[in-house]
Formats: sequence, C-alpha cells, structure tokens
Amino acid sequence: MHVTFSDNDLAFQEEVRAFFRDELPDDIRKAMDSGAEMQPEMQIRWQQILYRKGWAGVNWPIEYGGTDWSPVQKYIFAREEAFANAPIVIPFGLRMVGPVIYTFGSDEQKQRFLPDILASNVWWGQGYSEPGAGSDLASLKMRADFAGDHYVANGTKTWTTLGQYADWIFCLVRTSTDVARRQEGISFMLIDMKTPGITVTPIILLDGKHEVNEIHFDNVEVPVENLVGEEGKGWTYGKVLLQHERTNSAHTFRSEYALRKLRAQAARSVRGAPPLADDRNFMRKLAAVEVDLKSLEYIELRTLAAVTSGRAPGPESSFLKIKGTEIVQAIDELAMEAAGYYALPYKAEPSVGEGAETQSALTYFNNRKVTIFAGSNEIQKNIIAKHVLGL
Amino acid sequence: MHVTFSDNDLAFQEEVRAFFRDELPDDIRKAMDSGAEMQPEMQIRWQQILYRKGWAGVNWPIEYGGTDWSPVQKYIFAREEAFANAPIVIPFGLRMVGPVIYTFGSDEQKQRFLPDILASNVWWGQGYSEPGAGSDLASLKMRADFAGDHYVANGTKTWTTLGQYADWIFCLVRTSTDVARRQEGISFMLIDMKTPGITVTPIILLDGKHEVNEIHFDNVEVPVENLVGEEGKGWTYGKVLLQHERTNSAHTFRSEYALRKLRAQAARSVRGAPPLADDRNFMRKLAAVEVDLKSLEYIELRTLAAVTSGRAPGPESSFLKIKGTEIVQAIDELAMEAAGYYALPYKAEPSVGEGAETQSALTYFNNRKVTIFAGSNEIQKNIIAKHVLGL
Amino acid sequence: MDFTHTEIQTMLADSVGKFINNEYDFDTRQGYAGSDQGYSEEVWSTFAELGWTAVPFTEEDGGFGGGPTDVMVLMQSLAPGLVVEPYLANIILAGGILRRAASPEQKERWLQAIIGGELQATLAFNEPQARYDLASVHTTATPDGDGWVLNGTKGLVPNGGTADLLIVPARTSGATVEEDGITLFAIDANAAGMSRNAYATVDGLRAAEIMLDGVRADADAVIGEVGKGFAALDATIDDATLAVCAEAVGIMYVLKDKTVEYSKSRKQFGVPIGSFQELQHRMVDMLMACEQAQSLLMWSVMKRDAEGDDCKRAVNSIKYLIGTEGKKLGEDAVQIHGGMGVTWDLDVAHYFKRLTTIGTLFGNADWHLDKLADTAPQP
Amino acid sequence: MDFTHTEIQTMLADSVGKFINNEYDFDTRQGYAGSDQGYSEEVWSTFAELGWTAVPFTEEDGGFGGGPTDVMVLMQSLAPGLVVEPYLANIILAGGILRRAASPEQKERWLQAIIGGELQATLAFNEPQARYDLASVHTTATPDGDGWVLNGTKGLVPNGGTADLLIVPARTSGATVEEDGITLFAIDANAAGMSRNAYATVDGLRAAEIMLDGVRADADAVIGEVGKGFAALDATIDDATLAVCAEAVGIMYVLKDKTVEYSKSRKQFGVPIGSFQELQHRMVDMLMACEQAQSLLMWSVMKRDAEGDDCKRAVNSIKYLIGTEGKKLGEDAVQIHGGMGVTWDLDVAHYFKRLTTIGTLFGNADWHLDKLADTAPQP
Repeated sequence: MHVTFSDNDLAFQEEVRAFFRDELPDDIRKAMDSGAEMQPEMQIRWQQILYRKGWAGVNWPIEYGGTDWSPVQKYIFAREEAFANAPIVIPFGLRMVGPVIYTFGSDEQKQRFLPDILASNVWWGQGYSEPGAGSDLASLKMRADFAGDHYVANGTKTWTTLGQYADWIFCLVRTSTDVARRQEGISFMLIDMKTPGITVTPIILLDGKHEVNEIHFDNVEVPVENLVGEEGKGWTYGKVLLQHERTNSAHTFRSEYALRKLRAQAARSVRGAPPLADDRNFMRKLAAVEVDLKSLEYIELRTLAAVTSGRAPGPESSFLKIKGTEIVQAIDELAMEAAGYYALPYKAEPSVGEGAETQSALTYFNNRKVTIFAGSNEIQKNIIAKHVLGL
Repeated sequence: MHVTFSDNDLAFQEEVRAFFRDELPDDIRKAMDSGAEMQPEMQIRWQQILYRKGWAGVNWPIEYGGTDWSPVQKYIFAREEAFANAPIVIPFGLRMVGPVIYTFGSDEQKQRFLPDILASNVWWGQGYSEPGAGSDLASLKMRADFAGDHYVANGTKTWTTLGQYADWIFCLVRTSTDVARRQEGISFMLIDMKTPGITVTPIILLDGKHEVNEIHFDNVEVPVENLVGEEGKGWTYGKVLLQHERTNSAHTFRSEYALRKLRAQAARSVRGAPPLADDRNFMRKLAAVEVDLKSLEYIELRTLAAVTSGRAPGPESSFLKIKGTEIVQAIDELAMEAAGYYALPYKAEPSVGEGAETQSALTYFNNRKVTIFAGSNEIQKNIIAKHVLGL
Repeated sequence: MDFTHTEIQTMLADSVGKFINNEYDFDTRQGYAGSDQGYSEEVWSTFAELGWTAVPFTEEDGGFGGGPTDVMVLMQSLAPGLVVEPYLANIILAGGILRRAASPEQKERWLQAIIGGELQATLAFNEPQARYDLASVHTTATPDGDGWVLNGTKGLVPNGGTADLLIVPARTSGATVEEDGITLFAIDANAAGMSRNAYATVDGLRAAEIMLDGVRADADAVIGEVGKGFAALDATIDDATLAVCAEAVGIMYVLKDKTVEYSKSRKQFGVPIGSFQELQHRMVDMLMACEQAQSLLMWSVMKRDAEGDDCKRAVNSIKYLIGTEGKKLGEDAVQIHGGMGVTWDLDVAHYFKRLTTIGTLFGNADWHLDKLADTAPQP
Repeated sequence: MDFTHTEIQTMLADSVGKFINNEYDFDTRQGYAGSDQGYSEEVWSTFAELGWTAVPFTEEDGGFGGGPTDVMVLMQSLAPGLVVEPYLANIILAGGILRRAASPEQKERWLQAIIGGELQATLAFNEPQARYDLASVHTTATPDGDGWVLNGTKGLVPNGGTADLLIVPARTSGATVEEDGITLFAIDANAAGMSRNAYATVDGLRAAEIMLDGVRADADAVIGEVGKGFAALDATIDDATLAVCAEAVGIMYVLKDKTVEYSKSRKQFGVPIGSFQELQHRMVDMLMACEQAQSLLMWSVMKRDAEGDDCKRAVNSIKYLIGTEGKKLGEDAVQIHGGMGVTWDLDVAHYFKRLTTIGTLFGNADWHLDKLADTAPQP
C-alpha cells in the first residue's frame, strides 16, 4: 500500500508544473484569481493552448488525438491544473460529446466532429434536462420524429450551461413512445444551433448571472446522419456521460486549492487587526473541511486504482458527486464567513474590500446549484441505496 | 407579551422551593446526585411524601384529590422539582392510568383505583408495546376474548418500564378483529399482576441495567369490570396518554438542571489542571445547547399558554418530544465529553473519578432509548408531516 | 404569562400586512430595489404617514412610545415584503442613537425630521478592520478650534449612499479597540472631505464605503458626551440585532410555507415531491426551526424589554439561532425547490439571500456563540 | 500508487478472519469479557502461536518486521470479534515503548516474553488530571541510592489489573506539563507500595487506577534515557491511536452491514423499514462514512509509515473522523435498530459501545481537531 510516484511520473509532474507556470497567460490568471466569471474568449484561448500542447484530450485514446496518459498521469495533471488555478475546461465538448462520438459514433461522425472538439473550434452545449423534469431525467418530452432523411425535433431543453455560446448541442430526444420502459425510445442527437427553429432564452441565476439557458426547438430539422449510434439507445450513452460528470464533480484539487487560499487569507491582518487565523473556531472548521477533503481525495484515488485494474466506474460516481459538492459548499461558506461584511457587496467596485472576498457570498449563492444540478444529491442517495445497498 | 409572575405565584414559588429544600430526604437527594438508579423503596417513599403534602395529583381535578393548580403553578412546581433534583415521579399511575380512569372509568373503578394510585400504594406498569411492533402501535396482537363475566387475555407486552415492580398493569388489548381499521377493536384493560398466567422476563439494556421487561399473558382471566370505558375505544384513550407522555418528554427543567451541573463541573479544576471551562470550544457547545433549550422552554410555555386558553395539546406534543429528547442526548454527550477518560469505568468503585461523572457514558448509552421509545422520533416527524404540514 | 399581542400591536401587524399584500408584491419590490435610489421615496412617505417611522420613539420625542415588542411585530410583519426602504438604517440605527444620546436641540433638528419622513440618516457602525467589533474604531476626530476634524474609513454603511445625515463614531482618545474614547458625530453627507462609494448588497439593499478626509465637524455635531459614545452605539446595535432577527423569523415562516406548498404541487417520478419521506422530515425540521426561532425571539425581546439579567445573552442567543437554524432552513428551502430555487425570477432565492445577509449583519453565529461561551446564564 | 494488500497482509487478514468466525463468536466473547480475568489466556496463547503478537516488532527483536500497515490489517480484522484480549495494552502500548526505547537486555528480558505470550505488560499513560495530555505527569520519581522512588496516581490503565509489568512515566524533573523531564520506568505489578483498583470499562474491557506509594525502582528499571521518555511515549500513543482507529473502521463496516441487513428483514406498517427513504439516506450516509474512514485510514497509515510531513496531522485527522463520523454512524445504527438496538443481548449495542470508547481513547474528536487547527497541512 503506497502512493509514491515513479521517476517518470515525477519528471512528468515537473513538465506539467512548468507548463502551467509558463503558458497560462497573465490576463487569464488574473481573471481566475479575482473570482469573477471567465470570459468566453479567454476560455477558448486557454483550451487552444492546451490543444496545441497536445493536452486537450486528457481522456481520449491516442488515435483520436488523446494523451494516452496513465491514470497516475491524469491524476498529476488534474492536480497541477487545479493548483495553478487554470480555467476549468468546459466539459461538454472534450469530456462529454467527444467520448460519446469516438465510442458510439460512425466513422463519418468521428472525422467530422472530433477534430473541432479537440481544437475547441466548436462550442458544445448539453441538452439533457427539460422544464419540470428536474432530476427525473427519463421523463423527457422533447421528441424527434423520423421524416425520411431527417428528424423533426420539437421540445425544450433547460439549465443549458453557457448555451448562449453554443455552436452545436447534443440532445437526448424521444424517437419512439411505443416502449415498455420510459428509458427506451430515447436517442442521442447532435444539433447545429444555427438550424432554423431554435431559440435561446436566458435563465438568470440567483446571483444575477447569465450562466444557464432554456433552449426551444420548434420543428427543427436534424439530418439522420446526426443520430449517434442506434435509435433508442440514447439513454445508455447518456448514462455513461452522467457517471463521468459525477465522477468529475468531486473537484478535490480545486477544493484543496480553495482551502489553501483561505488559509493564506486567514493569516493576513487587515489594517493591523488580529488575523482571522487567531480565531481558533474558524481554524477548527477549516481543519475539519481539510479532513473531509483528504478522505474524499483518497476515495477518489481508490476508485481510480480500481478503474485502472479494469473496473468501470459505477455507483461510486454518485458518492463522489455527493461528497465533492458538499465540500465545495462548505468551503464557500467558510470563505463567506472569512470575508465578514465584505462578503455582502454585489458587483463591488475594486475599492471595496480586498478583492476576491467580495465575490464570496455570490459564489456561495451560485454554488447552491451544485447539490441540485447533474442529478440532485437526494437522487444520488436514492441510487446508492438501490444499487449499492440493495434497498 | 410578558412572563412575569403574580404575587400569589411568587408566594407559591417560595412555598414549593421550601418544600423541596426541607422535605426531600437526604439519602434520596444523595442517591439522585450520584446519578445512580433510584431504588424502588426511595421512589415510593418520596411519592408518598408528595401525597401527604397533597401534591401527588398535579394534573388531577380537585374532586379526585388533585391540586387544582393553574398552568403557571404547574410550571412553577415542575421547575422547582427539577432544580431540586427530586426523583422523577413514576408516570404510569399518577400521570397515565389515573387520568384515564377519572376521565373514562366507571364510578366503581374510580373508587377502587384512584385512592391507591394517588397514595402510591400500588405500582402500575404500562402495557402498550408488543414484540416486533415497535413504533407501529396499532399492529398490536395481544387479545382478550370475552367469556361471560371475564375476558381471557393472551399475548405479550414488551419494553415495560420497571414492570418487575408492578402490582397492576394497564394494557391495550384486541377485543375484536372484525373491524375496518386496525385502530378499532382495541380496548383498555386493567390487569392485576398477581393473576395466574402472567410471567415477567427481564430485558437488560445496553448499559447492563434491568429497567424494562417483557410480560407474557397466558390465558389470564380479567374480570369484565376491569375494562375501562367502552370496548373498542381503547385506541382513543391510549392516544390521549401518548400525547401526554410526549408533552412530558420535553424535560426542559431537568435538562436545565443538568446543564447547570455541567457548568459547575466545568469550572472545577482537577488536581491543579486548568478547568474545562478554559476550553472555549466546550463552552461554545454548552452555550449552543443552552440556546436550544431556552427556545424549547418557550415553545413549551407558548403551548401551555395556548392550552390554558382552551386548546387541547395536539401534534405539537410530537414536537416537544423530538426536540426535548434531542437535547437530553446532547447534554449526555457533553457530560460524557466533560468526564474524559472517567466516563469509561463501568459500575465504578467510589474511588474512581469524581463520582457522578463515571456514570456519564452509561447515561449516554441508556438515553439512546429516548429517541426510540414512546414512538420513535422518526414516527413523530411522520405525524407532524401529515397532521401539521398536510403532506 | 401572556404571549398575545396588545390591541395596538395587532393593529400594527394588520396594517403592515395589508400594505405588503396590496402594495408591495415581489415585482414591485424588485422594481424599487433596481431603481437608482434603491428604494421608493413614495413608500417611505407612506411609512411616515402610517406612523411606522414613529414606533420606537417616546411620546415626548414625538413618537409612538413603542418598545422592543412593537418593533418586533413591525419588523416581522414587514419581512414577507423583503422591504428595501431604509427602516433599519434610518429608524433603528440613526434613530436609536439620537433617541438615546442626542440633546433636545439635536432631537428637534434631526429626530423630528426622521419621524416625519423628511430626513434619511444612517449609522456608520463598521470599519474595514473591525469585523463585528463595535469598539474597533480607527477613524479619528482631533480637536480643531471649537470643532473637530475627522479622518478615516467606514465600511458597509447601510444606505450610506443615499442618506443625508451620517452618524459617525470616531476615536477621540484611547487605543483602537477600547470602548472608552469613542465619540459620536452627526455629519452632513455632503460635507467637504467626505467621499462615498455606494453599491448594492447581495440582498438587493444598498450600502456604501465612506472615506472621511479632513472632514470638519462643529462642536454641536457631537451626540452625547465626548469619549462616551460606546454605550449608545452598543445598545443601538443590540436593538438593531433584535430587529433583523424579527425580520429573519418572518422570512423563515415565508420560506417554510412556500417550500411546503411547492412540494405539494411539484411532481417528480409521477408523485408530488412532498410525498418523499426524506423531504418531509426536512420540512418538519423547517417548521421546528420556525417555532424555535419565534419562541426564542419572544424570550429575547421580553428580556431586552425588562433590561435585566441575561439581557445581552438574549440578543446573542437569538442571533446565534438565526445564524444557524435560519441558514439551514434557507438552504433547505432552496434545495427542495430544486433548479427553480436558484433562479433570480423566483422570490425564494431573494428571501434566502436576505436571510443570509442577516446572518452576517451585526455578527455572525460564531461571533455571538463566542459571547455566550464567555458568560453564564442567570438562574 | 497501490492500495492492495501484500500477500503476507492478505494471509494475516484471512487467518484473523477465520479465527474470529470459527472461534470467537459473540457469546464466546461475552463469556471471556465476563470472566474474572476479563479475557481468555488460552486465546492469548493462540495469538502468540499464530505469530500475531510478533507483528509490530523487528526481526532483530524476534518479531515479524511489520509496519503500521500490517498493524492496521490486523486490528481491522480483529474488530468484528470485539476482541477483549489485551493486544492494545500489551503489544501496541507496552511493546511500543520497549521496542523503541529499551536496551538489548531489557528487550531480552521483557519483549521476548511479550512476543512469546508469557508476559502481560501495559503502559500507564494517563493521570486523573491529564485529560488527553501525555505530558501532564504529576507522578514523581526521586533518586534513592542507585535507584528511584515513585509516588503518584495513574488513571485508566488498560488491563492494569491483570498486567504483570507496568511501564510508568514519572517526572524526574521539570514542571507538570513539560515534555522534558519524563522518565519511563518498568515496574513489577506486585512491587511493594503499588495498589491497583481494577474495574471493567463500559465496552467490556478492563482498566485500573494505580496508586504508587513509595514504590522502589532499580536503576535498570529505567527504559531509555532519564528525562527523555516523552518521545517514545508520544510515538507509541500515535501508533496506538492508529491501531484503535483501524479497529473502529472495522466496527463501522460491521455496524453498517448489520443495519442494512436488519432494515431489510424488519417490518413495520407492513413493509421492511429499509424501504423508508429517510432511513435509506441515513444508511447511505453510513456507507459513505465507512468509505471515508477507510480511505483516510489508509492515507494516515501511509503517512505514518513514511514518517514525513503531515505525519502527526495524519493521526489527528483519522482520530477526528472516527470521533465524529464514527460516533454518528454508531448512533444511527442503534436508532435504526430501534428497541433491539438498546438491548444487551444484541451485539449491535456492544459494537456501539466499543466505538464510543475508542472515540474517547487517546483524545476525543475535539482534542484532535484542536491539534489540526494549530498546524497547517504540507503542500
């Protein structure tokens, strides 16, 4: 039992660390440190830097331009990426639709879509949730009726993160209602956002930001060649994605970075007053979250080790999602407490407070979503109760 | 809005306080302070002192020998009783079967049973729960078949607190199975424990103490005149008792007394070491429970004020039970923490630790039952969800 | 023992309730909150006309003669409206200082105008380094002729951008965190040397950073005794703490009711989500938190009213409970509302944000629990 | 990166598991626990025969050459048996001091006998005033000829009533809570001046209060250097902390499994209680607590093994997690078992009591969280 790195791994770690140190542009680094939203231009610029380095397709097989890294290398990369506070790669293209296409798509689809996804030339959106469906994903109503060489899609997708920038969207749609289980009759489709009949309506979140959208499809024609895999198998493909999404939602290294920042902040004295680090109770709470996070990190490592030895990630992805999001919220809460009154200004001028701390209440508000989105934590517990405990 | 006492109330408070100061025997006081079990002889001796003072039937109407106190007087009495750390009156006779008899019983039953209950001449047990039934009280199986001038009772009651001392027991029994709802066909019966066919089997609780029992009834003949009220109405009578039991289970003043003792203990230095009161975190936890308790005390007072103005206690009794028992457990936990290693000795010699603190883990273990017995707290929440929130 | 309202309190609650129901719905509120001013001057005039601005002031001072209980009733009744008008800043904070410490002339000049609805005042009780310590005052006032010159920075002054008059605690002697040596000054918001950086806060209300750079104050700008301003400041903040706690309890009941209603109508997997036991139990916890908070609020207000033992602990206790149970309730309300709970368009998020803000105002739960840990309850 | 067991660890786990399954069922355990001795000497001989008593000692010392990971595997495997034999007192505590600080002669005399199963020793690491502070040593040792005289009281000495040899930290210089000036003495349990008040503890194990009244110790009773005993004491208690944490994790899994099983078979209102969503979610929390504890235990043991940065924090972290999550899991296991959960006859209550006891041993959750609050994690 050990977690030591080989010499090769250590060399790789050096390379990755140097890359983030040297290649992350200053303006992007500054924007990240401020705690503000990432601008789309910066986001794309950064993803294309990764692409040029050959590090965009972290999980992709080498034949499609992936890195072919070992699990330990992926672990090292994710850690350095988080500790460098680099922008979080938008997952919809590189982490979601890409893997679905190279796993289930036709050769033609692979040639047509994968290069642009890898190079971040195309911005993808995710069309899963529907209004009123919430965590009951299988209740989806958007339909795509077969009409010779194309489907006609009608319906509404919602909570589409950054959908206002999307060039393309992948959707779960109902292609048949004549099925025994609701999960059947669902297909996985790629839709060009420029197709006539698509309207994007912003949804403003409680922090006042435009981050998610409702997308309406009104007789939208989707060529048959945009169907991925088999008709009616969409649920299966989609579930693979969801488990992946949940596994990623552990956010351990990002959380570790946030805790470090918080420790540094607590050590600073404001205008001669005793630093927050003198408040034993605050430091106890911080330490408690650190313990929680360390245990999560090792759960993740154990899962990783198991996956390396051949198992597919199963219901433990629900586990990582629950605990990971709880920790994110616990850290947000501590950050808000640390800021005191300076958590309260909204869209503060630079002159108020010390900077990023004035974003802390907004971050706390915004991140209430993490226990709701991607299948609420209550649903995840239902999944574990059923599939792991057999209840 | 105010909670001030009238001059009469203040005079009453003085009288009550003096009574507990002067009349509580030293040996009983000492036994209570040690945190050990109360011996039956002491228990009865104390209840008979209360009886001779005319203060046994706190809730009883004056015609049956009750005190006829106002709600404020009852409040004052309960407070002084707790702060004097007097033994808790065994509720089965004075608080439970007594009120059922004077409310629903025949004149003959009143004459026969009430005087001995009031004078604590007869020890009563409670026959509600049955093996396997748990909080699903209405599933009871013990039956009493009508046979002319008597019933023949068969079945088992369990969790009968201090049933090993009981002279009589009141039972909910099934007198008819030909009913629409399980709650119907249940009757309320008084059974002499000396009747042939009754066997008492001890149940040892996790702290090693013999506090509850299983009682088996094997063709036990119960004279028809021991049926209280109407056949088939037992559920209604029993429910009144249960709500009463839950309301009493708030234990606010006992908890307040325990917190005071804990504060005093925390202030003491052991062999020159810094007292626990120097541990800010412990004192914070203590203060947090004090806040919780104060809020419960005022919920209770508001309920009391509402009852005074004519309302019957309803589902809020569930509320008092939940919160009151949670606080009892929180205090036990703090007491165990305060004792440190000296919580661990089992049936300690006097020479170990400082005394009552060596009972603290045992008390903590024993009181795990309070959130389970008298209708588990989960069941209480179900009741509130249904009857208060309409869910 | 009496937990009922007086006739006058009942009337007050009714009239506020009617006003919120009829004239202050959520969209109206959002309109006021989003306006330049951040609140409606017209609404404020209505407050004055209806006598609400007079509630905490003695009849001698031209007020209504109300006590903590009346303020509690008023604040709790205003809560469902998420009212953005500066009742806290103007009436409770500035008014609280003036009624306690001002001279008859000062009251005549400022308090009358506040009660009449003509003057907006506020209290700059906070500084950037202070966290929640009222005695942490870096701002200095140095004698200058027969007046004073003030220098320093005040943080998060409620309605500091729109107030006409600012009450500014400044240090005239003593070390930074000493209670002694703090003097209260009434300063015209447009005085030379004063600059204000006003902003919205996350709950939709307004605040400002205020920089004082050689601001001159005349001798008659001093409220109360020189160097002895802390007592009035401290008592006023205690009042304000109880006031926002009353508002918080009002919000808690609203969130509880809205969540229960939503859970009955919202269906998932073919059934109302209110039928899921885990959510039911969480909503029972919400109900219990409401009842606990309401009961403890009553105790706290009565203790404060009596000004006797445990008077400080009463304030600490209710603020601690709001900061813990209130926070949990708000988070659960949002969680049970699911995606809808995190959208700007639904009022639930805004109740949650106000509750969160109150959690920080005048000291968060940890701050108040620390105070409780330092003292013992009176028997 | 490797989380698997070595072949030897797998064999160790298997052999312990088989022993518990075949020879140490709950009734047998209760029999041993209730005997005069409080454990079975026969079982102890089996431990020695199977080599388990040799695990943490170097091959040079006649041991198995095991490290923290091997001890973890052993302790976790023993956990389902609620084993009452004094592995902690004898092997981990007394053995831990001897292997670290004893001279070759002392090892020859005592350690060999311990490994061989012939000697029962223990460590009197606690005093009545100390709470969890190892450096709080009132017991004194004063020079007397070429030996020493010891006076003082030791509290809650594990298996202190049945041990033949006691290792007693005593102060030879310095103030009461100084780490410097503590000397370790090996004292015969039957030495003149020694009196022992032995008792059962709430988990069914045994301990004793030990009074030393002018107990004489020869010069060769000193283990290690005079005045420098704290390091070995501290390191040994760290080992012991990890050992009981491993046991606790084993117990947590047992309680989780038993609770889930019970919830499937136990019916109320006509359905298994495991179908109630609120209980389901609580059992999911139990599962998550197990996985968290297991994972953190592995991290802690690896850190301790590497003896590098965060080595102390690792011990504090896992003990804190056991003291919080373990406690909650135990309470939930009892609560979900309902009335059955609080009866003596069901093993669940006894797992719960052992878990609670471990929560206190070597510092409760608060104690360890305080240590964590005082230090920062290494990057």
